Amino acid sequence: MASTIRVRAISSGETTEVQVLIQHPMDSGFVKDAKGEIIPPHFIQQLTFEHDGRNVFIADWGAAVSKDPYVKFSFKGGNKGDDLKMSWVDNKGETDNTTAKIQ
Amino acid sequence: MNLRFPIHLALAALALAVATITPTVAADTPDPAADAKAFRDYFATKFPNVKLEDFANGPYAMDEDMRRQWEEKEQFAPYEFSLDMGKEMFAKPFKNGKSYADCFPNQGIGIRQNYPYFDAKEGKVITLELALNLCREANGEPPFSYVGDEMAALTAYMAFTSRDKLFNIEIPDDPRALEAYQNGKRYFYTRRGQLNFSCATCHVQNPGERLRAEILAPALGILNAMPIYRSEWGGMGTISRRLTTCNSQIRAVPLEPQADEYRDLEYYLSYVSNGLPISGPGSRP
Amino acid sequence: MNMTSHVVRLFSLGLVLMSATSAPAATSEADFSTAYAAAEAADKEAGRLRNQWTVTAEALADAKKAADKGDFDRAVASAKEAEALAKASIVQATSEKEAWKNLEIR
Amino acid sequence: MTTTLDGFAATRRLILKGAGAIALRGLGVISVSVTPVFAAANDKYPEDAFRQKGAADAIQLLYGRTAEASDKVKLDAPEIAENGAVVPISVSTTLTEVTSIAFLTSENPNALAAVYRIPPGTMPSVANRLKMAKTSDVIVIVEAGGKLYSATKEVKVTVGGCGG
Repeated sequence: MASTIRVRAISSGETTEVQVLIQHPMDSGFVKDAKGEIIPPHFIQQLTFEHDGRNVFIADWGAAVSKDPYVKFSFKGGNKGDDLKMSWVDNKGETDNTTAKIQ
Repeated sequence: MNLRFPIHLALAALALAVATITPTVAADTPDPAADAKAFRDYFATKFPNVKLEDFANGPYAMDEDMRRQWEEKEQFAPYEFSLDMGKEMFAKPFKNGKSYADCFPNQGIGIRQNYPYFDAKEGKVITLELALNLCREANGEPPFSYVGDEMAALTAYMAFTSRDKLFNIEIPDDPRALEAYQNGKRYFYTRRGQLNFSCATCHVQNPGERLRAEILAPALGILNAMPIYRSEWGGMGTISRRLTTCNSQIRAVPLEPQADEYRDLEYYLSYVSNGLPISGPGSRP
Repeated sequence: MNMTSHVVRLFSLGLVLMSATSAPAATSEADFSTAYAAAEAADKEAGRLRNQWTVTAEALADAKKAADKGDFDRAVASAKEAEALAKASIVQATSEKEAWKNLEIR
Repeated sequence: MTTTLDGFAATRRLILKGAGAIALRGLGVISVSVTPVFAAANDKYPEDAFRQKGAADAIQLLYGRTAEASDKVKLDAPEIAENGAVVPISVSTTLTEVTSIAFLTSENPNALAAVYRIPPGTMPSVANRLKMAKTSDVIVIVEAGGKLYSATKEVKVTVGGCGG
């Protein structure tokens, strides 16, 4: 199956800008379905990014992050061709991870 | 006795609606080229600050605050997953070994701007969505739902490979083609549903205005961005999905997707947007 | 836009008045069947004109639901509402056969 | 423009005065020497903070202190959200030693939306997309040098991101 994670990590030489889009329903637990039943909460809780053996960014998310969540950040360093590892875990314990090459 | 009164009111309302609009006598011989020019001129006059090609970006061309939200979304657009799915589906061969590419000119790449077209053999308008299902059926595959995610993904990919190409809809010298065009135009301007709205009520008379919470898109270039990811849907929608939901919103019972009226409407709307770039897949509120 | 909202308001007003006044005395299943058949026929005609309204279908469904519960007063009232709506949609489709040209950009 | 109401200990409610002046007040008496619960070194998911209804309670649980409004925190959010389901919101700051950035929306069922840990070497700048149930203040908290700084902006929502 295709990864749920899409990454763009671009090095400018001094810094690396990371943009990520994840396919996930991010159900808040406050929305009802067509039958009027509450859709149980199902959302990513933590997303971590690792470069060169250390965490460069950790996102803790609640149910108010949009469906198919997006985040953008930058860190110092990172060269073209370096690996950027990322993984997420949601409130049901489901998880996914990927490794992207910095461009 | 009880019922006569409201019916009369409804009739009166209709009569009033008809009577108060400046009467113009419509010529009975359709002139598509003149229509398209008048259509473009109308929008150019109404929105003098919007560049012609920018009409393909719909409501984002008319509101700065919305445009900024859109530009932010486009940095990593919500239709990205659909686009990837479409690309994968398009490349995957059917059970018989053939693929979508075999059904289309130029292997299906960069051709979105030529749809819909009038098929002389079939004697009817063929939209891209219809062509995709005809391709599937010709290769022994079941057709996709016209309002589902698969059709949205395939058309998203085909639009993407055609970005910035200009709509180039042709009306061949065939009375049936002209009739289809005229039929589409009639559908566009015809009031329907309990709200008594035509397509034009929203998308010609009031684009840029808010209807409840939505900013109405201009009819010029409205199909260039299809298919679209709508935040309101939380997902993708094809042209068929957009047309049928438009009808429901004005309390008209939608026709079946790809009905003659809808295909003809698409033919008309695409023709009058000739010269505007394909911008799909798009994202919309 | 003003024109349109005006029309919408008139339509809705008509409906409000109608539901307020159409509450006849004891009605039977036969009354319902007659009213429902008439409404269905009108809606079918609107369908031939490719111009059904969603609210007609809703009123028809409401009539059926009430009849199933044995509430024939309400069933007949809803069926008559459906018929009125269907007839209005027919009027609309008929007048629009020519009237659409008035909206055309030219 | 900063207003602090340290004597106002009896209430747990978030007090917001206008867009710039902000006073965030937590539970009871707060000792200034409380170590932040939340730091980049600690990667535990702050479940309790996400469960709080109000912004003040969430901030209190997350950081154990209040924030002061700062014009060094630049919050970028639309005036009118095109749809409450997807509201692009970003923040950047000229403050140094930033260790975390939190996003809250005062009128959501749970105020806290997201917290980002900023380890040394990562820029204090984040863009994300949040759901908003209705028109409300968006509050962003920047934790820098062990202190909290905030910026607030009202975002109008005409179609809520929580409904069907």
